[in-house]
Amino acid sequence: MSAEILSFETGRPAAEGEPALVVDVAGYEGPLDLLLALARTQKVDLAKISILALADQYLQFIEAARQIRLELAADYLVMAAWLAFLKSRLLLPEPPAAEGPSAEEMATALANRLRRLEAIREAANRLMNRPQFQRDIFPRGNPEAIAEIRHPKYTATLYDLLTAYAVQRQSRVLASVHLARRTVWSLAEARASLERLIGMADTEDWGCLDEYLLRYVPDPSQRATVLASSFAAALELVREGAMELNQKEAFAPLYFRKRPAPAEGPAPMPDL
Amino acid sequence: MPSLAEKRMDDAEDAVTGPEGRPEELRLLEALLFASAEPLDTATLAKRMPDGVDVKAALARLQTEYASRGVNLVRIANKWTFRTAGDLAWLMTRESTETRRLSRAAIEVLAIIAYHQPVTRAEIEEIRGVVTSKGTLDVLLETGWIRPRGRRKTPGRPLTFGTTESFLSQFSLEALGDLPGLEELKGTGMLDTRLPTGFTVPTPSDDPALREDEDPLEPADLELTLAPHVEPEGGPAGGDNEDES
Amino acid sequence: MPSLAEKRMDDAEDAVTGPEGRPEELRLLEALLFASAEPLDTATLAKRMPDGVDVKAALARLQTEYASRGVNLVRIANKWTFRTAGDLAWLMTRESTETRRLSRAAIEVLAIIAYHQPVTRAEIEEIRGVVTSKGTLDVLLETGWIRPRGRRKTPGRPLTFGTTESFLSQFSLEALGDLPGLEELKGTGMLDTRLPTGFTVPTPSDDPALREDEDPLEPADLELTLAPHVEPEGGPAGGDNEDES
Repeated sequence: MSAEILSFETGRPAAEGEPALVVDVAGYEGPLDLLLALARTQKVDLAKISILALADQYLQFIEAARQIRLELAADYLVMAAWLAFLKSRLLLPEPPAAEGPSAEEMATALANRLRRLEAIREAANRLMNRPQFQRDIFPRGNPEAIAEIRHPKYTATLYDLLTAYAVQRQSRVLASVHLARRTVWSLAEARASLERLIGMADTEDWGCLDEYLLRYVPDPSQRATVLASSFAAALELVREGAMELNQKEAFAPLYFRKRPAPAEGPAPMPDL
Repeated sequence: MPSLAEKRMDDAEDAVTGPEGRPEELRLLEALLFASAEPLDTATLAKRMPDGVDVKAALARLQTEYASRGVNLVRIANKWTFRTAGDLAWLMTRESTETRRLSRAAIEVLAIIAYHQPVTRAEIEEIRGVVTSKGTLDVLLETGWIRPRGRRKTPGRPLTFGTTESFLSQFSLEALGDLPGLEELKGTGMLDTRLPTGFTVPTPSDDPALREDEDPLEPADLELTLAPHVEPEGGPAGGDNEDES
Repeated sequence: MPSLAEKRMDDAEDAVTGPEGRPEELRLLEALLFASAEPLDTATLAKRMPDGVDVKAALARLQTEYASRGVNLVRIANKWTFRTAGDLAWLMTRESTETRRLSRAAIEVLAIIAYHQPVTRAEIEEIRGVVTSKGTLDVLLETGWIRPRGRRKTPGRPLTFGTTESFLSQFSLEALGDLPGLEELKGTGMLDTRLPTGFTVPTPSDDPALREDEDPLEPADLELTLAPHVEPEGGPAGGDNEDES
């Protein structure tokens, strides 16, 4: 036992007693890494390594760490427990027809895991030693821009086209209708004019509505609105009994007069 | 693994050094000039070279070596850099198509041309109530959907415009007569049903035969359809007051 | 004005064409590859070449021509690019920008992913005998050298990792088969995760096609490649006990 400890601690002054350097666990990337580091001290091919010796070294390392109350990650303790189990299996005679892998197989599996980790580390090393892009080898420092010649391809849908056409055409037409509306004769205006007309006509003679109205319509385009409003106002005045309207036939000129007193008979129509 | 050509070159050249029969400084210069983001002057290059290298002579040789290649070593303002050979500039372009939507003004002018063809620019403006910008007609000519088709027999002999076959295919129309008329436009709600009775929509026709009031185009006019940037016709008013901002 | 050496080379080579005794397509390829900031694949190059040019043969010849120069033509993941020669790293130190220094753990994980891909986090941990910290995978994802490529069809459906094209580019590997020591590792059975009883010797592959035991990534997984900070998979033990201090 003590001989093994000494061989494990080679290079360190044995007089110190405290295996401080050995338990520098922070430098290891987990229990496998620690095992690999310990195995290297055996200076033999991993295939020929003594797993029993390795297990002993590991357990001593853990024990030393515990003596100086170093907190160890659970991984390390799990590995220690497993190695202690493996060690006891390796030392005891193999029970006949045991279930599961034999102790030898378990030892080989561990050796293989160590070999595999060592192999991938070696590969990682070689990978990182390859000439690396932008560190060792470089691309063109001043690449030349490839000029782009753009060919526009225009899109438009039939809907866009038709909407554009319709909107343009009717916006102008509807806009002019809107302008005319501003000069429209309101019903109130028409009624006021008609009442004045009736008041002015002190006789009960028939007058031609169209002729009178023309005086109020300086712009021929307003004729329709004046006529329509006046007609509506006239109908209202007839209903109220203020005036009478007469028309020979459809679209013929309209005649009006102040409604005579009820005693008198209807005046004769003017001869047309 | 040098090529056969290089091997023969090696045999022919006895004076050169280096494993491949080429002075090592040429490799160094190649690498430095290639990787540098900027042209390098002789002094800067010399500082990076091993002692005793005649940098100027090496650069001259490198320039000669690359003279016939697709990439040349050129000196610009006393600095050296690799550049694509001048005669290969065409190779450095990439053609791409990009889809663009027509502007509203262009669509509007196109619609007027489609329905009212043959139509002059002045007539388009009369219908739209706005001056048509030169750019709008340019874009439409570029689309290939309109073409100048003749000249109106009126003072100034303005160009008349009409639509093309590619206009039909763009809008999936079998014939121009398939464009909806007044009643159909009203039916789809695009036209207001309260429009005054005098309102008409023409029956469009793209018959290539010239109308009675049209003269054929002159030889110079035909170039318009090839050259997209064109002043098709002097507008009735100055072109300053345009319909696009 | 070709150099003496080139003139002699011209004389020696009778079969070649072009004014300088060198096929024109070599000039075109040179120009394109020198100018491009990114490696170009054969199809892209072929599109820019005149019809009837054997692009592959021309590239092979160009590669040979440049093999001994300070700038080499290299193929990475089937794309071609010019790069400075690897042996001139000493000369180029000044161009070198800040290089990423990976931790020992990250280098180890990267190597395991490269040689064992597609590989899950649990399998990486099985090989290393230690829990992989989230930070380690984050750093590697951030380099863009690894990517989650699918999900293993096992309980928990863990993510599988593989390397990317930029991994190949970083380490100047034409393909994954050029990984250093790959043949030895395969020969000794070191790439078999089911040691020691397995008989098959797997070959790492970055073929984006999923293996039989891989499922495609889900939409949410794809964000991983954009967002480097990721928890790819719950480790077999609690993730608190990490391998980096």
